[in-house]
Amino acid sequence: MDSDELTGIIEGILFGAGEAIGLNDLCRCLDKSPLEIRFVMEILKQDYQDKARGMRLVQIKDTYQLSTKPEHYDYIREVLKHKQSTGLSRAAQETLAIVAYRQPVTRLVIDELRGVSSSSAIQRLLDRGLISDAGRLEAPGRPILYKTTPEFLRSVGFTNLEEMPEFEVFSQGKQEQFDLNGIETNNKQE
Amino acid sequence: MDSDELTGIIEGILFGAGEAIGLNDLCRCLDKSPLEIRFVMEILKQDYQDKARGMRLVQIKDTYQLSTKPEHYDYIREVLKHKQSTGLSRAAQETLAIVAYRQPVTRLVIDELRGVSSSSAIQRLLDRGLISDAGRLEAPGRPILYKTTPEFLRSVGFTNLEEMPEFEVFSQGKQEQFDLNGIETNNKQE
Amino acid sequence: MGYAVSLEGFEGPLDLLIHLIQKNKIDIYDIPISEITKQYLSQIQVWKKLDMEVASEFIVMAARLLEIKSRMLLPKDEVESENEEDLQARLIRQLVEYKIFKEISAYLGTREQRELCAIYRDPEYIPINEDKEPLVLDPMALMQSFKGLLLLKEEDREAIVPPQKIIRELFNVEEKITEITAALVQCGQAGLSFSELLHPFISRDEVVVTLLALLEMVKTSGIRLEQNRVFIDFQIRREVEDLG
Repeated sequence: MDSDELTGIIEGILFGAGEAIGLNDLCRCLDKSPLEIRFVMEILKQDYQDKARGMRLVQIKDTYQLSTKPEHYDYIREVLKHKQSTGLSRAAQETLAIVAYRQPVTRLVIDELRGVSSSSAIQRLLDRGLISDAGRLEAPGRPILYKTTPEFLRSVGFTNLEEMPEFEVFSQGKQEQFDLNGIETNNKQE
Repeated sequence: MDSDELTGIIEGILFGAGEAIGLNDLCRCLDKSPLEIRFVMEILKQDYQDKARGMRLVQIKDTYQLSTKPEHYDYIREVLKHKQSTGLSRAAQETLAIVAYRQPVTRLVIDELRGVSSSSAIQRLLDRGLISDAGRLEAPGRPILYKTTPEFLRSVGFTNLEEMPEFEVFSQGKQEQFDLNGIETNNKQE
Repeated sequence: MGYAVSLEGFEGPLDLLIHLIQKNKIDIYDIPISEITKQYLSQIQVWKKLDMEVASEFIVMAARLLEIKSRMLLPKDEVESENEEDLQARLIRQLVEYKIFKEISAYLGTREQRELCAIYRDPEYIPINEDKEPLVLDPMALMQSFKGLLLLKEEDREAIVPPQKIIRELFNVEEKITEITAALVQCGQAGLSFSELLHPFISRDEVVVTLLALLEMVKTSGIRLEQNRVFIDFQIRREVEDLG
């Protein structure tokens, strides 16, 4: 893996993470020294200064995160606002669906089911009053539990959660038991 | 705003939005013509081909979205502890292939082509959002017709349906080779 | 109630036929009906012997094959002759078409695997305080979202299938050996009979594993099996006692 490739991989990791990633994690997973990783971070920082780039690298202590550039804020807000006025984003809808069916639920469970960090979707749903804190899970780190709110019930037009549609799960093709005697007889007749 | 600046802003919008953004939305919010936006998209596509970049531009019909590069997945999974999805079962895959090439198509046609009942496979594909209803066939019973969705295009990495290989590529002349006369001849030779 | 369809990975009767055609290196347009029918039926018998449920479609195909075969035996100039060509031609057309779609689905599957390796991200959180109009949400759409997410993950695919449909007990030989050793220690010199190792609700799999464990123990950990005549129960004893 050359330096360019490493830069690409790290950009990909930061893009997919959606949150801050520690220098240690990068060193361990990529089998590189802190020096090598820091060098790549400098390259990325430089690259992002180009006005043809839309991201910037935010470093807090030894963690790194990608975010949009403040000078583009108005444009991004305009596009997102328009998207959100038409209802929930896909991210928010998926997150809300998980909370509705699995509540009370931690962010970790949501992240695992969705396969991406869901912190911004959770924040958005909290803002809209569709979900709220439901205490903390008695587990290491005591993570916050989320549940749906009365506002959620209002928005789906239900009086209680039991009205949530249940879903039937199809097994992979239901079959009937068959008797082969008929065929065996046929065979012998020939 | 020069071309470089526009490129930066669009990259920022795509990064910030995460989800697919329509060409129309970009034109409206940035006050640019479709031609100008498309030009920038080509520049971005080129940029992302550089191996020092970690993203790629995914285009589905007239929407644009950023994602990580599949070839970096092993590293990304390691850092993000991402659990990979398994993909479709063979039954669902066969059903999807038929819908893709025969759409709009009824369940009966799918069942006949596969030689088994496809109702549970169809349900799974509907649940995954890979196919959707396309109205009803004007025939006795008015059976539901199915078609593929933009999500299908994303799941197999096509910009639009026209990009799929022609059916004939797979049949490799088998279709022409097949006619009833040929079979009758074969039969008589026995 | 039946479940998990694919018998040894065959999606259906057409899939099984294609497999037989390929295995026998037969030209799909020139199928020796009689031989293929024989092999097809014997495969179904194998499944039946293994106590596997055979889907109705496999049986219907068996009937079709037998019908084509029996009509072939009739003299060609019979009135039915045209009908026979139709039956066989229809089957071949089905097989050819199915094979094409199998190829397409393999192709799409490869592309899908690659796309599963692309990660998308959520919208960045930007507080937008305006237009707090009450949302109207569709509960069915939420359900659909949830179901779709569950289906994406294999482990959850199992979690949402009612458990009685996926029961498959797993036994392994090592664990069984530990279990049997413990039982033998408890019984001391008297030893155990094979039947005493089998509990009333034992499954066929567990019986097989128990037997494999015993054979392994004969080789490695010094036990002796004694049987006075065939088809009756046998005694299991530890050889170690003799040494002591």
